[in-house]
Amino acid sequence: MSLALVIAGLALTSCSGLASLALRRAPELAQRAASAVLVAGATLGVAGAATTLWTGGATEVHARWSVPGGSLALRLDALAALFLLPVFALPAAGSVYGIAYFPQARRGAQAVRLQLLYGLVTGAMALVVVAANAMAFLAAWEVMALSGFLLVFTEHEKQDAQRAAFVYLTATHVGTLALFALFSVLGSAAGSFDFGRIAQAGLAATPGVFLLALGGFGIKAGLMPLHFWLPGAHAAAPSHVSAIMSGVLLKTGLYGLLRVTGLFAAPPAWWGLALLVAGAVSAVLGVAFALAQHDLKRLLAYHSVENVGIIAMGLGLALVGRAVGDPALAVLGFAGGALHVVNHALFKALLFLGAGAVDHACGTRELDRLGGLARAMPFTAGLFLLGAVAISGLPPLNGFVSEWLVYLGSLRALSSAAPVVAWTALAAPALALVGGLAAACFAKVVGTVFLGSPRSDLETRPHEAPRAMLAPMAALAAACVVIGLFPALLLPALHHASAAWARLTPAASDTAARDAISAARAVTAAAAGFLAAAGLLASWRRRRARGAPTAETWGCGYTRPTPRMQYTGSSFAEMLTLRFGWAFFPRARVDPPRGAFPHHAAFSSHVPDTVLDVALVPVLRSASWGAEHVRRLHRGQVQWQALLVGLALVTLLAWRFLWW
Amino acid sequence: MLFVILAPLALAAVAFAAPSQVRRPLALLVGGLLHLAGVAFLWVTRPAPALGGWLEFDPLARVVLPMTSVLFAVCAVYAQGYLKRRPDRDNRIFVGGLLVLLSAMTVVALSQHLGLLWVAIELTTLSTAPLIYFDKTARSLEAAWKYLLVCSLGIALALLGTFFFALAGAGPGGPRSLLLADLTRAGAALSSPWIRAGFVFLLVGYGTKMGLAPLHSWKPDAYGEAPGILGALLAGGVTSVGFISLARVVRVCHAAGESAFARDALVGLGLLSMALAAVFMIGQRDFKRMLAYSSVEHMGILTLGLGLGGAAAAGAMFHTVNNGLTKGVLFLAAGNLHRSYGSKRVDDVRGAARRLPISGPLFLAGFLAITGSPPFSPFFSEFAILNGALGGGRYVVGALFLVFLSIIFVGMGATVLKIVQGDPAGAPEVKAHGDSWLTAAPPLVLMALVLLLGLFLPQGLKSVFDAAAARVGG
Amino acid sequence: MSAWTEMVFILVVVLDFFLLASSRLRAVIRAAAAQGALLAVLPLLLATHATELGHVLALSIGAFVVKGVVIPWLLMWAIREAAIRREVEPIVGFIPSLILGGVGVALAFAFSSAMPLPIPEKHAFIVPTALSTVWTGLLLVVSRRKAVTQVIGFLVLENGVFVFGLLLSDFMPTMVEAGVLLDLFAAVFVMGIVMFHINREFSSLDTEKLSALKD
Amino acid sequence: MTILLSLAYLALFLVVPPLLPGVVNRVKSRLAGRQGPPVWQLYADLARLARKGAVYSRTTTWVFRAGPVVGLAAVATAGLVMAFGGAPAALSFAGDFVLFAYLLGLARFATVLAALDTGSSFEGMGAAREVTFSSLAEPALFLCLMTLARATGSISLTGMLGPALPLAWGHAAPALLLCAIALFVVALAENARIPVDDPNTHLELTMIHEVMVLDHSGPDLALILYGASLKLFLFGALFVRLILGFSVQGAAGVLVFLAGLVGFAALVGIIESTMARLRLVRVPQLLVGASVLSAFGLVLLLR
Repeated sequence: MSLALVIAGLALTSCSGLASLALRRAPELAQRAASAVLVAGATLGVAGAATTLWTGGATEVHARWSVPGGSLALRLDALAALFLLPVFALPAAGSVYGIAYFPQARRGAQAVRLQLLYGLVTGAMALVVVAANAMAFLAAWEVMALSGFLLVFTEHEKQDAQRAAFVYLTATHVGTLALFALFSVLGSAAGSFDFGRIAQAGLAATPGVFLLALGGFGIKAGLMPLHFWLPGAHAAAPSHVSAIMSGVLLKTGLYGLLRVTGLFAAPPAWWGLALLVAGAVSAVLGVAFALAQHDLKRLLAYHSVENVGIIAMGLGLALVGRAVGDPALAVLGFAGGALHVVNHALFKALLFLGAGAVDHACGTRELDRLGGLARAMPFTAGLFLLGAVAISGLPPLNGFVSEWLVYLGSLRALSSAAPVVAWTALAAPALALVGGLAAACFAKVVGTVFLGSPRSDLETRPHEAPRAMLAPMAALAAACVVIGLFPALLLPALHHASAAWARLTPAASDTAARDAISAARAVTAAAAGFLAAAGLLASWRRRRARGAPTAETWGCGYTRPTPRMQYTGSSFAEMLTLRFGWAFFPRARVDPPRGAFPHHAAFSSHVPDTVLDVALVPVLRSASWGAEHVRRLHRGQVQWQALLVGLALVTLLAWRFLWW
Repeated sequence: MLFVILAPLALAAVAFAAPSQVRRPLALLVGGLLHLAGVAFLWVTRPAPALGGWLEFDPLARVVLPMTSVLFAVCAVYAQGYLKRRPDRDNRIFVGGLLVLLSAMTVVALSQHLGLLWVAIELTTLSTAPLIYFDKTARSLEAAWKYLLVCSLGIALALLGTFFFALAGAGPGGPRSLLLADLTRAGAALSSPWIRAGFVFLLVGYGTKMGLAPLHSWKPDAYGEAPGILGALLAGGVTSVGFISLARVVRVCHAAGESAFARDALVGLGLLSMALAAVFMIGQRDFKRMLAYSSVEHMGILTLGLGLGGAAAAGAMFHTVNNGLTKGVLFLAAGNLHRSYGSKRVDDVRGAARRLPISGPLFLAGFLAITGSPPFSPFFSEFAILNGALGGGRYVVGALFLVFLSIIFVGMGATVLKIVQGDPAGAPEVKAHGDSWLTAAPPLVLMALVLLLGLFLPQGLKSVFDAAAARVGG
Repeated sequence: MSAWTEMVFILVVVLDFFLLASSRLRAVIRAAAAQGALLAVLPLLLATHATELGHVLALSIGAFVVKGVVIPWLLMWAIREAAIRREVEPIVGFIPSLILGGVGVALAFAFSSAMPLPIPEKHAFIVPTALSTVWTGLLLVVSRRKAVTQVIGFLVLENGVFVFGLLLSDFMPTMVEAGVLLDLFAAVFVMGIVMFHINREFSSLDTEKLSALKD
Repeated sequence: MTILLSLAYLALFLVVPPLLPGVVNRVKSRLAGRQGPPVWQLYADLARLARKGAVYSRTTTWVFRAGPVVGLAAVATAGLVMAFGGAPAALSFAGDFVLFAYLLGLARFATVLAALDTGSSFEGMGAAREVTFSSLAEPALFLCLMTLARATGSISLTGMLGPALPLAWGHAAPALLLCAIALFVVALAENARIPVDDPNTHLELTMIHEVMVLDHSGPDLALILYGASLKLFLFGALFVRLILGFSVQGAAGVLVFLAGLVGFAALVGIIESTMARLRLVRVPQLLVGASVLSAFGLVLLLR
């Protein structure tokens, strides 16, 4: 039943864009219709997923598919259901947002294409999650990746979009090739490409399998250093596309990792350790790179790297837990990681939509040109601030809850007697550092964009976002608040999902889950305490401050401050980015003031992506240079071509007759 | 069976004789449709071998002939639109040559006799060489000369190899025949050294025709200068029948107990082709030459699959079909781009998705398909070949295969994206050469077929691939 | 009889050397024609059964006409029409060509002595002569600059293959032999047409001009 | 009984903190040879400020006004999970110290945003320094708490600071000592004391915490000052309980705890009198040093 709901949702969302194509004579109606169909499909899907998630268990269907090794096997278990929630919910929010953000009436064919792909990518993601056969999985995977590529490609007249689309396409394809190898190895060892059969085959957990999975899925998930495609792609895409790309598309990589590790009864501990280390590196460096950015969307994109890192840390702990047979560790790590999947989807989508609203209103995403938007767009500012608090992992919002669960996992490891496990507790300080840096970064973002006063004259007068854009943001924000305040409600569902993945004995994991639930209730209590205290203080303050006079900001004796003198985002983060000088290769352009009465002086700096711009691009460039030189050897003369034939003959004869 | 060979020949004669520039292309259409109908009839009736066993609609032919026929029919439709745009050129030789080519390809596909096979393959070279010179430019002339000379050279070596095979079976108790059935039946009675030597000569000879590296050098020149329609038929049809010929040679080797000898050479040459194609595709500035190297790559993949044997060989058979159809899409779309921009340099062509709303995206889709993106059908065949490598424990081969695929993807992607994306304003333009139905629909149909084969592969076709792989044996 | 046959084979190889060493275009064409004519005699010399006389006779006449008369005449006509310089213009000099040719012949003899001959009653010189001639043809194609010499190289290569074919004349169907000859003729004919166009386009048959296409 | 004790401690937590800055200042004055303000000076200041009106900058928004409220509420809530003097906390659960640290983070976040809301470059500067140093202090704090957790085998503050702590001193004294040193450094940094920050400086360019609240006045400033003292009290409570980790029951325990806090404040005062503020670029080294110390402590236990 629930699988049928999901399939119906999948079909509806995939086809939703057709409405905007069919009705393109009446663009406004068309877009609304497309959005309505998508929302309806998503609702069905969410309903199906939620049922499975809260009841546990699994449903599946099998159909024949004639391609070699393929079968249309779909399976909905709690793990899949967990991922289905954001997969369906986010695009629904995004498509409503798109009505105002990317109106078909103005964008025409571009918007039609976008909506077709928006629905398609949603359906493909859902199919990835429910696919239970490697061929179906790969097909859905690539449809998803390619629609993602075409979505980045939407505004392909722009230079940076072209580059981003190319980098994204190649990165995702290389990842897919690794997955080909992965499933080929698994499938040929198990004699079937059905996940169920592979799981039953009891395959040996070889290093090759894990490395291929980590590589292939890691690229999609954006784990450092495989994240290089991500900042450009997320920045170049329209904001509601960035929202689903960052919010859910990345997560399919993590889902894949979970699915594949779930195929093995006892993955070795080093798998978990490797994932943990990769996660920690991604989290710390991701947030560090984010701090150094001055483009709002690029910054948010790097935060995706960070959050994927946090999720990977949780999942790594869970893997270690499975390896050493510690169900509590497995449950806690998994719950933290998996809940963070949902949470990150919610607040990152909220932030990207907010960033889109800013871009929409101001025509720029350059942090250091913005400022003081909280006056012009108070609702956007408030919602964005809420998202910022959530993503920084601060209580009482949802980000805190999932990070806290990851902490619980690592603390569980801390009390373990096994040395290997105990050492994994060192993830916690890394997470603490990440939390501090993330808060710093979002202080920078909110402070620079929404607070203070405008730093430059914008072409347009900033205005509040229209209701169609605010409503989805408000919905996402509400979800963040609810999860933050009542985490105990979600834990049974997370427990079901972890049981579906980890093959735990119910009794042992039940205890861990019950403990976590009672602790989560205490978190609710603390949050209530905080809200009560804040409410009391606020009402007291409100009474005291009524009719307070206003004045200029105290300038410390300086009498003619201008908005341009405000601290910029770059200067705010400078002290912290200095700490990561070893990982950054900033490019600065300095035009220093000259002479006694300098006329013009300028300074601009930019921190390029180390992996892409400092490592990959030069390597590829030199490879291209090398290829060029090899090609020069190839002459145009026909004699040379004939000689090649002769040489090939002689060489083959020599090889086959002298060597044989 | 003779009908599918003779009907195009007869129409070629008609085309040579016909006086009207405008009506002559219709001969192509008629020929293509008659051939298609004939092949469909063959497919359904499964006729017995004809001409004393020299011609047979065997599984290998069942793989390649329908694909070639469909490709030709589609190209014939395309030719109606294409030739209408080139009224300045005398199309007598063009139309006649294409029909002779169709007939020759059919003979190759059906031939069970190595001598007849050779004659027909040489005929494919001779019938297409003048067509490369269709544009009557110095560059196309050069390409034609190189094509003619290098291919003839290779084919001459193949003839020598064929004679070696004959000699191997000429001893007492030998079959003294060049019929495949006789040779395979003789098996171990064949003289092993001569089989080996013959295999090497035939590999070089038919490898030249297929365009395996390093025997591929004529390919970028010929494909680069030939009209898109001819590129499609060469890359989709002629190379495929060349591959089938090689598969028949390999079948004899297997029967003679020389599998190991043949396999290493096939795998080595296949990987070398992929590697060289990768090197030549990085930073390629000419998109038609890029397609030529893609063809080299895919011939390498086919050879690799053939060399790996078993499931990989079945994958290679499937891939023959996929590659042929997809190459058709790419060359026809590339031809449209070339016409519209009057240039095939990457520096001149941009914003194709905007200017040619069908051909531009088709080119992109064709690129994605040919590089093995699911759910397009080439993915499934490439995956089968990969499975063959990894499942057989050839991890190094599998790894190299993937590495080359990824390099090629990056190289090809850079070129294709530069062409497709961006704003076409300011790029050179030839007026009135936008997408029309006659030129845009044919590649679209092929693309739909490629997608369809990926989503739904009829059981009948699948068993043909398996039967073909079993036929090659080993 | 056998001595005569042996003599013919040796002459064919000597003509190979002559082809490699000659600097005059006309001389090269004449040598190729002579080789073709010699080859045409071979089937008659080698025929063992009187019953297949008709087949052998047809083959001999066909080969003589195509290899010894028509194609050389075509090539002569081409160089006269093109009014090109009559030198061969080698890329690899004559002496290195000769040495390479010598090495090739040695290798050919070594190779054929290493390979068992399944039909021992056939003449032992057939295989080495064939391979030497194929090798010479390859050398000519690769090491000469003019398009005409490349065609001659191709022709010589085919001569080598023809010699090899003599081994199999007992059971090679006439249709295939005819096809092979016809294909050869057609190939040279098409090459001639293309040469004609090359000459018109570039006012030369020098293939150096044909190197515009590269990456 | 324990519940009563916990409530008593909570009451102390709300009442006593303003005393601590007084003690610090008194010690500093004495060491400088001055009389100094009375120790309950801050109570008087708070009372005065609460009655005063406020002035707001024209650039500010509701974020500025919310800053002090959220800051104080967060710090006060953090007190809920703190096990003062080893008595059970009002709210205790697995991983509650994560909540503790993150509530302090929330308070900081609110303060920083309020500072940025003024648009003043000086306040921006202070905010930048604050986030820099605190994010570097965060790992050190976590490492300290984890050392404590590993040593006591408990993962809630109540367990970590409760009866298990004296036992832990028995078998893990070196690690706990390292941890205490690191914790003290963190406490100084988090509470804007010398050598990280100088609360009494008069040059805005060199300040951290003080410069962030330049624009706050009246009741807002009262909330901020009160909140700062609560925070000092919390860190003091943690440090004192760690150092004086022996079991003293009932009211005597409370007295020992309070005496320890006074001692903590005096220690801070002594350090402020004898040391100079570090150059800003040196501060991260100090904090990373603290992290390394506490990491070493943890490694000692993990081995």
